[in-house]
Amino acid sequence: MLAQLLGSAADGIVVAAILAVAAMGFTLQFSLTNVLNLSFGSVMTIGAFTAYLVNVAGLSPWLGLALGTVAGALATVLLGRGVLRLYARRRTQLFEMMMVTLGMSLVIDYGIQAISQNAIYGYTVLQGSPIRMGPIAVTPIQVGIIGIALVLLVAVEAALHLTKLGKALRATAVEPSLARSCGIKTSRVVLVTWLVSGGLCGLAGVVYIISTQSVDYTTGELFLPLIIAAAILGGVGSLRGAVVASLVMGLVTEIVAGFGGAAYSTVAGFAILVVVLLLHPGAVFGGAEDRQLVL
Amino acid sequence: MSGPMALGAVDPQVVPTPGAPVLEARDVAVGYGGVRAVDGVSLAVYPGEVVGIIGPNGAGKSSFLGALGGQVKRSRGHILLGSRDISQLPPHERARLGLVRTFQTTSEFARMTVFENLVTAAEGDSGASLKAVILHPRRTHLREQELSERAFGIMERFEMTHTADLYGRELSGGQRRLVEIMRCLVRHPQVLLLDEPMVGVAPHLTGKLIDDLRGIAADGLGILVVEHALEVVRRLCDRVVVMAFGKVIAAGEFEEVVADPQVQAAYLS
Amino acid sequence: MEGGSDVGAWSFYITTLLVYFVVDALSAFSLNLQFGYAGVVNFGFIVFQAAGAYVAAVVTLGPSGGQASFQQYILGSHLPFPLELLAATLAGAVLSLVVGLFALRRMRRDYQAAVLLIVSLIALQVVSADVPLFNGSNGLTGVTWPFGQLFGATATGSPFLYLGYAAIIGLLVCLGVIWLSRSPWGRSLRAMRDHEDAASAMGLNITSLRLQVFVLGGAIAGLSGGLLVEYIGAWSPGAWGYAETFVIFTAIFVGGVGNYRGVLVGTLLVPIIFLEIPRFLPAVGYPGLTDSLEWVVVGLAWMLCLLFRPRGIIPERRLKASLHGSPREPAPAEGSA
Amino acid sequence: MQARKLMVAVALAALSTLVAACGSTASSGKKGSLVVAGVIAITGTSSFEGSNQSEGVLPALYEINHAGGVLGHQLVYKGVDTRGDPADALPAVQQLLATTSNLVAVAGPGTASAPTIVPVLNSAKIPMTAVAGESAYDQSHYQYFWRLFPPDSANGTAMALWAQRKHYTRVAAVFGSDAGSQGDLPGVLASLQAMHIQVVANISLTPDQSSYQSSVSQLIQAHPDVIMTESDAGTAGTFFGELKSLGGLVPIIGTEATYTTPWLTAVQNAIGPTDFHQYFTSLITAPSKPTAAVTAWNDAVKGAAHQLPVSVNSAENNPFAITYYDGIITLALAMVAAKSTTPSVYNNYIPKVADPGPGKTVVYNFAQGVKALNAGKQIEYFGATGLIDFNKYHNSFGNQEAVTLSASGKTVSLGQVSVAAIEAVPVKGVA
Repeated sequence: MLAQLLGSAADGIVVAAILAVAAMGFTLQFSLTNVLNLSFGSVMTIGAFTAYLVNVAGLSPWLGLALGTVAGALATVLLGRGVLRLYARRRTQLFEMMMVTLGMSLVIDYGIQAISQNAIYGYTVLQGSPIRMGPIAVTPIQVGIIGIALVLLVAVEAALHLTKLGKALRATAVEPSLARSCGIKTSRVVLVTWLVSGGLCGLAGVVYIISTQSVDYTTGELFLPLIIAAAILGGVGSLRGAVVASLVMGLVTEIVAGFGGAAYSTVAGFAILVVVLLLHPGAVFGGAEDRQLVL
Repeated sequence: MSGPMALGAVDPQVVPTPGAPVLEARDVAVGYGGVRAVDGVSLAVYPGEVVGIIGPNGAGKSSFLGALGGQVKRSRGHILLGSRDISQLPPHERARLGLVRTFQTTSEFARMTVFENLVTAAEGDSGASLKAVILHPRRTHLREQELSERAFGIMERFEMTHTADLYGRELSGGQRRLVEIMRCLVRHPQVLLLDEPMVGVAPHLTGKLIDDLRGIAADGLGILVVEHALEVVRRLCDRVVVMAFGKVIAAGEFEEVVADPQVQAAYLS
Repeated sequence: MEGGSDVGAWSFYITTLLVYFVVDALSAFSLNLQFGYAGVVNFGFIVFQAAGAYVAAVVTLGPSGGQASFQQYILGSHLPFPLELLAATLAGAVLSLVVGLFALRRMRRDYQAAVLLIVSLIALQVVSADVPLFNGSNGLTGVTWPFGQLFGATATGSPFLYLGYAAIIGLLVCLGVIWLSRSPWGRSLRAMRDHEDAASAMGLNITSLRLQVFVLGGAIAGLSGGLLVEYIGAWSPGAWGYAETFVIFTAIFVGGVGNYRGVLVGTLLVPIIFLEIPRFLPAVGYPGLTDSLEWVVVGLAWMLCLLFRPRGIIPERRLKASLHGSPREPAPAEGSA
Repeated sequence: MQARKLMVAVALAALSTLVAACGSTASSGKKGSLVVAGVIAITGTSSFEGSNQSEGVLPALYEINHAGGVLGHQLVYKGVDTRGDPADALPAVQQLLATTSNLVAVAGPGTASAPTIVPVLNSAKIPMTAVAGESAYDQSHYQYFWRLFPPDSANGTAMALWAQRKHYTRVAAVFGSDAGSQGDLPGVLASLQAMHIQVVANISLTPDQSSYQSSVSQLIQAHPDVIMTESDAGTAGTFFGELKSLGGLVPIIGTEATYTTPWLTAVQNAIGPTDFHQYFTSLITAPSKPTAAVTAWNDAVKGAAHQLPVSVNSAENNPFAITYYDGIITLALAMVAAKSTTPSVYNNYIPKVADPGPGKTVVYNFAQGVKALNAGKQIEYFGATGLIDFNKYHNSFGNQEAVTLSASGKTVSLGQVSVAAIEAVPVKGVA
């Protein structure tokens, strides 16, 4: 019983690490732009397929990790600058913006489906033999993933609080018009946010398929609800919140799965969000309607 | 409020006793996560009276108005409409009892015509009820006609009849303010809370709006108005309350209040 | 089961599309009431249709044979017409009440949409995984039309009759929705959609209104599910993926948000004509390429609509004051007391 | 008013598109060619069904057309996508029936859409060779329904018999929670129960999870000595990969559905070819021995290679493909025997060209069959899947064979489970 619990908890931390990378990216761009970006999962898929192609080309999987990150960043900038701005110019409202991102995700996902011939591709790189500690067994790459998540958290937090750009970003997220009048170039801040969050998103895609060992056009789309749930749960805009929420979600899903309810594991993760909503609507309530679009 | 047009029963407790205030705030406080936006404000508004709230930015005026209307959660104090304590009631119930308000940013229903804006407000207990609409179509129809007449009556009074079929979003800023005020009047309010009603109103129309509001008050309403333009406040209000840092720092007639050195200090800081 | 369908293949096909049109129109009307009028973004819409379909199926399939039989389910019984449709309607309503009580709490609209989308995913996973509930991912089969015995055929065995039956129910409900939308209640919904705070400051009970429209829409969704399942005879998680909700949303966007005529046009264009045309196109590339591209086009259409015609082909109609039978002659100016 | 005009215009435009489109479809294809439609999930979560089908039907059509076609007509394949959902399948099939006057046979429908589609095709009098394992069709009364495919329970019983032969006593059932996989689970469980073999773990895998580590550790702690399994390829890859990396690999017996390229590739990639060869067995419908029919099948696959979605090798070893192939060859021979391509006429000849009987000439491919029929003989088509013998419910299923994949990707036979042995197991609970 305890062994099972410990084993599941270890798995949960691994899942949490993947979730955390994605949730950090999501919350970063969401807190700044206020667009609930439903194409985030599709960009994850782009990152994942990039890593897969690198692998097929026979290059180092670490290069795949790097190029997946770059692909995610570029795709996000392209979508943010190329597409979303078009709508922003036509004064599309926040909510309609979310609808636009949904349309984008349909186009990207099914575009990838068309190109990938709707097939599932195996991605079995970087697997190693497990390290055992009693009931806990983790592979080196899983330890690596946890490490990557922690390093990213520290790095992004530090950048937000220590660099000038990071401070500008936080200021813009809180009060865009005020930031603008203080001489902050919001457009540059937004660009950087697209780059960083897109990079995190692409990286999350690669890390995700390293763990699942396969990639297809639904890869990101299936993971997205968990990301959104973690971001909302963590209190939008807070990186640490996103990480803690990811940890909670990861532990709960894996422990539920470990105790026989594999089918209910994701449901349990969402159930947490629902409970939080019921008990503490304030957690997701902040700012209500008067947020503005920043692009 | 027992005219032929009155819709819905008025709570007898809400009808003010002669000489008593129609709206009273006792020690109302509002806190946002540690910050006290409103810190123990008490005031009273009497029927037929226009009370102005002035004060520098961030004084807590809008938060106070929100607490009165129920949009903002109050952390302390009581709010009385007539002799009834409405502190615990949600906004729509306060409105049904006769406390209505406008908002700092105009809040017209943008994709509804001016006429619809007006009649919607008056619904309260009839149109908002699915049951009444389904089970009593005849009664609903008659009520609709009453409302329609009433809405046109009010539009006449404000010379807005020509805009009846325009969408809220098609109006000018000043017209939007008027729609908000007209919409409030359709409800037969006891108290009208106005949050910066002159913003966006063309200068040559402010005079007329002031006269209109004074006329409304003369009908027996209490009006509480938050306003920045001191000239407007001077012409519109019977009494003025000055707020700064969430507290009332002065109250009285306009001229004596603006002369108060404490008030001048607050404005200058 | 053997229905001797004598109707020509073409009319059979068109009839099926028309039955689907009725079901889609019901869905679109219900969603338009929620979204176009009340501003509630129900991204979990398809769940309520599914609930109706499942309930209509199990209350007509008879008691379940349990684990030993090839399908197992709860609530098995033999309800006669029209109780099975009522049960479906009720199922949609009750489920939306339960979901509405937490999902409709006051929050940002995009959060709300996300939460409802998540509800949709949860429901799909629970039903797929929990076999004793509605036979898991295999779904239920063998559902018949209540008048099947009477006409000696299944719904697909006498498609014209079924179309007539569905069309009458659909027409009545759609007219009802239109009537409600134009009533003072519908006006209150629009006020809530346009400015929630102002609507409540004018005395509208937002919480209650939102729940009302959610439950009413859920009931109609349940009914549409019941009508659909009695026609196709089977229902499984494959039929109610969350993407189905977006097809209906696209129909509303394309046709015209808040305008029922537009919604009808959209329903004809998107889920019917647009999704059927690819069947007539010669196959290109590998099998399935056309299908992928079809969804790419749905996405593009969705985005282009939002860019160029955010209010749809036929935008919401302006309700002139004269429509309310109001007096245009100057009425005596009336004070506030 | 404008709205109404617009609506009319839209409706007219739509109608004209429809008419134009169906006009073009009707005239497509060569003159005199006949259509064999594949009613199957081509997209969606069950899209592998579509691949399985075209891998079998296309070689069959290649063989038939190269032997001169059916009574001078060439056969063409037309895929009809059901998306694995009855609601999508219904209009798709009706559109097919409405626009395809030269439709002679249907391959399919698959499991998910069969309950809705079988009655429709039956009313339209189109013979179908269904690959739907549902036990509901074990006693089918549909006149145009033909199944050369074992019911799900038969495959499960064969797996249990194989486990018994290998002296496995502790079985772990690991099945995906998707429709296809769950369909096969009851047959496996009921057969194990009937043979008193202990099930130490029954694990359900929800497809597309990021990790199955918890399920893996659950499995390892149950200490099974064999795993019986079916799931989609991606899920299996993840699961068995994690099982191996946590050191829990034990022998695996897969259902027939696991013996398809995507699944085999995914799991082989995940655990490596050596381990795969050592641990994996699948029970598939199989010929009793390599026959001329198998040679014909292999030739047909090679001939149709450029049209196939997968490599020749994986198509050759795909049991579903072989089943489809046999079904189409049988139907085509029935047309020749009936001297008619009219579905309602040749339907009655289907058992006549397949079932064994005294004095019948055994044929192993289409050309042989045509030759024998033209010579006035009665024939028995012995298929690539072995003996075809339809019972009164239009069901035919043969022996099951235990196979594995060699490291070089060739099918290696490990032994046989006979129909007689399968039928001797008193499986209860699966109707």
